Amino acid sequence: MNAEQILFILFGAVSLIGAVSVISFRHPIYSALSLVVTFFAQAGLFILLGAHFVAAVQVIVYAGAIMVLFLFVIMLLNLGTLSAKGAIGPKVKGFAVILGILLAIEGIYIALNSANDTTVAAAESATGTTTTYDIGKLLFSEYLLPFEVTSLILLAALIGVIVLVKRESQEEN
Amino acid sequence: MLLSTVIFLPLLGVIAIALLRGLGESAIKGIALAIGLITFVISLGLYTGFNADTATFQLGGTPIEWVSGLGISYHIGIDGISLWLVLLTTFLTPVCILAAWNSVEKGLSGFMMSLLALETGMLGVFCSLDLFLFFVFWESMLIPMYFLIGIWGGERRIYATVKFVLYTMAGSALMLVGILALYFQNDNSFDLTTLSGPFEHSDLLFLAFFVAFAIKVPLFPFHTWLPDAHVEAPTVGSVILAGVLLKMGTYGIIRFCLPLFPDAAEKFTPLIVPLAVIGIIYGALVAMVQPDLKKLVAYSSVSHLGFVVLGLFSKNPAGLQGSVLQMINHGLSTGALFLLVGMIYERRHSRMIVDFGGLSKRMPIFATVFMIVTLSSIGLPGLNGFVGEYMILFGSFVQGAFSKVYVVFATAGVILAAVYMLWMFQRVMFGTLDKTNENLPDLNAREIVVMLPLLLFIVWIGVYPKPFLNKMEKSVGLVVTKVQATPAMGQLENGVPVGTKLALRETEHEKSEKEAQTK
Amino acid sequence: MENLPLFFILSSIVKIVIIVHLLLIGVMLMIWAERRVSGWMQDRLGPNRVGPQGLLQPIADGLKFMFKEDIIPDHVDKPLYVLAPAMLLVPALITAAVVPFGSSIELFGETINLQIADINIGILYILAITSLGVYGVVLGAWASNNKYSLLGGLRSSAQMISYELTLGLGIIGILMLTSSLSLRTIATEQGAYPWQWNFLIHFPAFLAFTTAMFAETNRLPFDLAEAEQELVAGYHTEYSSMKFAMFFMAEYMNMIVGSAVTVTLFLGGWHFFGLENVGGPVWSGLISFAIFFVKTAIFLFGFIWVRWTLPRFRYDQLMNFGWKFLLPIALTSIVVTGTLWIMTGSRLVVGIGNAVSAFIVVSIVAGMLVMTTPKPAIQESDSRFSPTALDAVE
Amino acid sequence: MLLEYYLILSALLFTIGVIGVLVRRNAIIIFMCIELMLNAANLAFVAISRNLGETTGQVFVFFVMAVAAAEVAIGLAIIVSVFKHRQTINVDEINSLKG
Amino acid sequence: MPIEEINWQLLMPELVIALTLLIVLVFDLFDSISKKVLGWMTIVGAAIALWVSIQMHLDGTVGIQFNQMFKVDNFSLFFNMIFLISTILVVLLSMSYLDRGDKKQGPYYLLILLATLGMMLMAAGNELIIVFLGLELMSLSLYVLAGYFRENPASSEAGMKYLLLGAFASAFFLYGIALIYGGAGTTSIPAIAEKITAESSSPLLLAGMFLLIVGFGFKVAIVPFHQWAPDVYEGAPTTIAAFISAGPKAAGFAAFLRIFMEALPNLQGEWSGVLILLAMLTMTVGNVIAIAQTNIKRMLAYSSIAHAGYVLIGLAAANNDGISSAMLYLLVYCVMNIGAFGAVILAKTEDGESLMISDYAGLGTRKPLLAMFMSVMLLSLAGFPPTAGFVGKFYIFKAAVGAGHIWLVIIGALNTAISAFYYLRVVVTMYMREPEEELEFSPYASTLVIGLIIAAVGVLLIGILPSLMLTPAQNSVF
Repeated sequence: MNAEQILFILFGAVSLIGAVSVISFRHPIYSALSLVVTFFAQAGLFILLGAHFVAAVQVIVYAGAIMVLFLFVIMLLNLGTLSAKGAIGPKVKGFAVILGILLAIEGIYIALNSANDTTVAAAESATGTTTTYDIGKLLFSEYLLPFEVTSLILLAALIGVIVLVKRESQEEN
Repeated sequence: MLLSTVIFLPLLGVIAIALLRGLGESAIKGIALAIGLITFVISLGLYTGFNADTATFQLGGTPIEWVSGLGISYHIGIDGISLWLVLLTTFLTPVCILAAWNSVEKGLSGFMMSLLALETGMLGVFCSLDLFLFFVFWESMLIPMYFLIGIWGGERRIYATVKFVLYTMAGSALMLVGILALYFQNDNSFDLTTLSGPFEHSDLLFLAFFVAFAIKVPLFPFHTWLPDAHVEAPTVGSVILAGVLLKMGTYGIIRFCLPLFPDAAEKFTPLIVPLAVIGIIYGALVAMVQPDLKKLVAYSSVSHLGFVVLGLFSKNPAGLQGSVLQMINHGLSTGALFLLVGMIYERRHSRMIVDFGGLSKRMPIFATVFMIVTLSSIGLPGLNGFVGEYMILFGSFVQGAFSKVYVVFATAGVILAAVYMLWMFQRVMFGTLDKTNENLPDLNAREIVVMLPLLLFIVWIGVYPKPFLNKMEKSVGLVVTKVQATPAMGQLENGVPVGTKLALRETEHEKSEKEAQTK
Repeated sequence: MENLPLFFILSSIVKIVIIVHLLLIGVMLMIWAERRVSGWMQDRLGPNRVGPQGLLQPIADGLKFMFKEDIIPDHVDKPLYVLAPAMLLVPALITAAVVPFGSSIELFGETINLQIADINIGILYILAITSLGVYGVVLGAWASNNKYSLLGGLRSSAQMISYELTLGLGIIGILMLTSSLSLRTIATEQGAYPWQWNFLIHFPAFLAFTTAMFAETNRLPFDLAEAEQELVAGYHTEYSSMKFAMFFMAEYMNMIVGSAVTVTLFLGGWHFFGLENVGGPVWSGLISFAIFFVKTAIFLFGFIWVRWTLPRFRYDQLMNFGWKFLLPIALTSIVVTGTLWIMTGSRLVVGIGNAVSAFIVVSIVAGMLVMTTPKPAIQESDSRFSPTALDAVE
Repeated sequence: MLLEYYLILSALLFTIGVIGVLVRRNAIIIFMCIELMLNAANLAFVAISRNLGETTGQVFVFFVMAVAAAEVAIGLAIIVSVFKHRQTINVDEINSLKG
Repeated sequence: MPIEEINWQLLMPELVIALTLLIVLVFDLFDSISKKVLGWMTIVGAAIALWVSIQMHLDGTVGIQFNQMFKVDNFSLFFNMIFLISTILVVLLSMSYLDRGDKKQGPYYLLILLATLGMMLMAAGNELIIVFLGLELMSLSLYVLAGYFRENPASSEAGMKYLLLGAFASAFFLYGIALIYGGAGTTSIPAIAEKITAESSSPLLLAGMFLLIVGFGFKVAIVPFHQWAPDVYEGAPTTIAAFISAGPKAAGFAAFLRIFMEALPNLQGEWSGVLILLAMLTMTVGNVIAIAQTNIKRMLAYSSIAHAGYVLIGLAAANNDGISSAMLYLLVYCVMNIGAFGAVILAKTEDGESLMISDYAGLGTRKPLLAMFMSVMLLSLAGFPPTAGFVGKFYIFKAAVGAGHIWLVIIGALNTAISAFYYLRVVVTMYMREPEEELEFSPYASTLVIGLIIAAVGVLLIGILPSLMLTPAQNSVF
């Protein structure tokens, strides 16, 4: 067992535990924090996969921005006491869990069976890291269009959020 | 061109009324009547221009490509069968407009527009030679009819109209599938004239079409919408419904089911004929116990249309011709009956038989007209009903492709018809005059004008049906050749009275059959 | 990863130990300095009893914190309450890992960079880790279960997210010219002389970055999260003893690391008129480290200076400032830098262009703000201070 | 490290996310579970991308993150505006829309 | 890699919309400009883009841009037409609708334009990334639009439901893309098709494909992924309900068609059965539940679900006719559905909207014009000739029969009959029932009437002269 495997198991386990915690903690704040843990572990996995840039962005965007936003809203709405109410019945829960387990088994099955696949079996030939430089270059040449579209998406989000939460001047008066 | 004019002139009327709505009620009525009459007059040109020596479709002009991408064209034309139905339609429409002169209380323009639009739809159905076009007209005619019943109908009009539309839609849904299936077997074309069998899955296709038509006819188990629709429809709606709409079912059978899928028709005859006979008897029995005049007439339609279907499935010239003739007859006499019921309803605001009695004293003209129409409906010799029913029964009995037992039962239906009709007549016209009915006025001039043409044709067909039969002979013959296994059976000689010769041929045929069997 | 040279591991461990200790010592010095400088600015003495010039005062404070009773209030959310200070301190510490504190020294025949790890995404690493700092504040605030704390937390999270943007954007101009994310490369690329340093070329970005840095470290004039007058110390109201000390340390550590990063990015790192190259391989390294240290210290002095110069922002002013001034400046700087760099390839032109464009942007924004802001109807109050004057005092 | 393990991990994470969406009633937690699902997809992308020795997957992840950020911003704004009306974000209690 | 030369001509429709977006964005800043002007700008921009698209379609301008990612062909241009027509109609309906409250109008038009742009990208995407991003651009704008009336609790709730389920769907979609990327080693649509022919289908590909179906299923509201639709339609502003039911649905199907027909045709054996099943379910469930609705917006929502089922028939047919019939149907459906919603908007009382079907009683005599519009749209939705709805359905059924799916068509045709029931019920109410209480109706807004006239004329024109749109649709198969 080499270092990479150890680290994979470590990060993988952490991310799984985090993920399970997300859905099992009662309190949204704890869920959110568990999600942060998962994201961190995933950033670790990305580094293992040689995707340093993605790992950094993962932390900056997910942990640094998205989850803070979540925390912010949870705190703003002070959801602590409210969330306990109206939990769903055990039947639905059981169903969901069974469904989930089935999905998971299927996923594992698919993943294991894909080993025969030539594209997948090409495995481990490629290692090494992708530099930010490479990604930057790709973004502005091959992936120019998606990049521009992403900017539009952000514009849409910007406009949308302003529409949804900005206090109107009439209301103030 | 002529035919297109006939079809679309009423639609022009619809637009004209829509635009000139502001001119007032009399103007609307005037426009509607004028359009109806002009259409009728022009359609008479179809009669004179029709060449009875050939069974091909005529007068339609060259087909115009409509939707090139789907092989759909605007292809119309008439043959000896549709000619009469077209004429019946153009004839009944002005009659209806006149009959509705004073009875429409609200939305007169809408009423007239619906009526004229309906005419276009019906004419289109009878003239279409393209399956798509046919289906378009078939479906679009539903909408005006829907409004006619739904807006100007009686108490339970909404129930009735929705039932009517849903039944028809359900049927036409299947027909649509059938049409599409035919399309692919017809070299990606919807042209009816190029359709020639045998088709794959012809049994299923036959059923798809037949169910749609059977609902429209209506054949026995599919008939339940009819009494509701008739009872709730305004008088004019009933007239059109009984006079023309029901014929679209039988027309469809003779135009599609029989010639396109002869094998399947053969196969299902043992199933359909009993249904037709059940319809005859059942309709008659139910009519007998109806307390409501309109319902009685409605059930009598079920019975009469049973005859028509019986005749169609006899698959011989006499039966088929009788059927076609009976379609016209039924249109005339049942239409007239509905008109009369409507007239009396306008006066008395009741259709219950018990509310009447002794009317003949107060309303002699009405009674006379009623008598003639009733007798026509029963099938009294000398009036139109007799010719049709006789030919049907004769054809089915002598040459029918099914057991004669059915014909015996069907004949019982004729007797039953006499029973319920005459009984009804007696209860309404004779006996003591109720006090409330003492002041009922007799028919006025307009109403007489409405009824006279109907009576004229009732008598004409009864006395001298030859011009009618002549025109349809070739076309019916063509259907018969297509539907009959043995080609020798189909031929008809020009102008020969139908009766005896046919009988002889039939017996010859039977002989040969028996010989074949003994061998 | 398996066959790392032993020397590398050893030297790394040594570097880590040294830097961590340096930071901790730096924190203590900073606390002392802050108090002394504050005193000096306010024309008073500041701590001067413990040790020479009061130099040992931080240690005394530290001891006091350590031996104080560790109170955990009943109403708090315990796990998070305990976690929060650590969440603030740890990011502050590990950010230092990628900062180059000097050029390099040669020892035992090996070259040792004066930097714990020179990773190729150095700046992103810093941004990533800095962005985590907010969790400490937010969680501490929330876990305290106290509305003032919560308000502080909310303010802080909004503020940090807003200014992080400027922080990130401010760097991009530099990245465009150096085409590397490695801090060491960026530091080396800047020449020996001040006019070759980035702060001149990217002057607007430098200002924006520095300002954002102030906001990120929750220093005045951006200390709304803990504004004593409004929030009773904000997010750390409920904290005491060592936990409070950790918050305190984290803040100073952030300042130190932030200054170090700014020095690296904008102020030429360890370069100073070629002085860093004087002496042998060992000495030059140490000299470069000293230069770096001095630069950082000067910058840190700036923090204290600003603290006693500028009044605290009101919350909406803070947001307006971040979004309507800093962000446009940073964005313009990116556009101008990119365009001029591609067109001319001359740092001089880029520098001039940046300065001019920033001036224009500021003028436009200020003009628009003046035009669009509705004049508040000033109410006659009983107070002898006018409301506007009150704002200024605050 | 074989690709399969990464894919299995990603499938597990995705599944947990799905379960979370189905089981939890708190809109914000549901939303977080959706983020978890997106992340699982990201992991798969990066793993596959490494395996193929190309960068497409990583670039894709970059876009996904941008999209996720936008989605979260809008989503939270909407959740807040619902909360203003209803004082709850429990999806079972938010049911004024029913025919 | 050198940055390729960009052929701007190919991007004209998108560029025009983007430019309009910027113009509206800038003009929105000026308070002095009447907000109606912004609406007209949007319409003009969309109309120019529409015109350009039509011209390009007529000229047969095709090409691939941006490193094979953006494919302009007749298919995408035809869908552009659908989207732009929807946009124009919706904006026409919106102008007076937004006037009712003091709603901010600028962002509304901006979001509509952004959504339109997203849809256009979905139709033109030749790469799964583009499709995903287009989808998200569209969805995000729509989430906001659904919750646009934030002072209205129903609108906010609609926004939230749409958001949660939409994001959930996006996650499935994305995971599907990831798995397909794993299975095929590429995300470019033509390359995937090549890969799949070269190799046997891997479980990764299959799983990815099913996840894509789930994702699309949510987006276009296919049973059993349809639960959001009624709630969202009911709660969202009516104009937005119209918009959501039209353009985005078409866009979803555009990408659906593109991906399944172009990238995964070799998996047809796997997906066509699923689609047939889904089509049957969707039509039946949609229509049957629609019968029970008393709120017209909910009714239209279920009807829209059912219509998605009809389009699925075209997809399941999976031949050229199937594709073009689905396209034609989507066009027709967009026009008539927006028209129906427009009539709902037009039928408003002084104190708000009248949304219960029973409130429509007596409209036939009191508001004949409105009742006529409504009837035309509903009859078209029900598939009566001579309206466009009939032509669309006919063509779809024809395609399916051609592909041998007789049973599917029979179920579809019977569903048409079922659907006639609830569509006609509204007509019944309008013309045949007497109003129980006298509602005060507000006067017609001119823009709304213009929009409805366009829709009605379109519906009848396509109904009478189907070749008008049918030939372009047939020419637009990839």
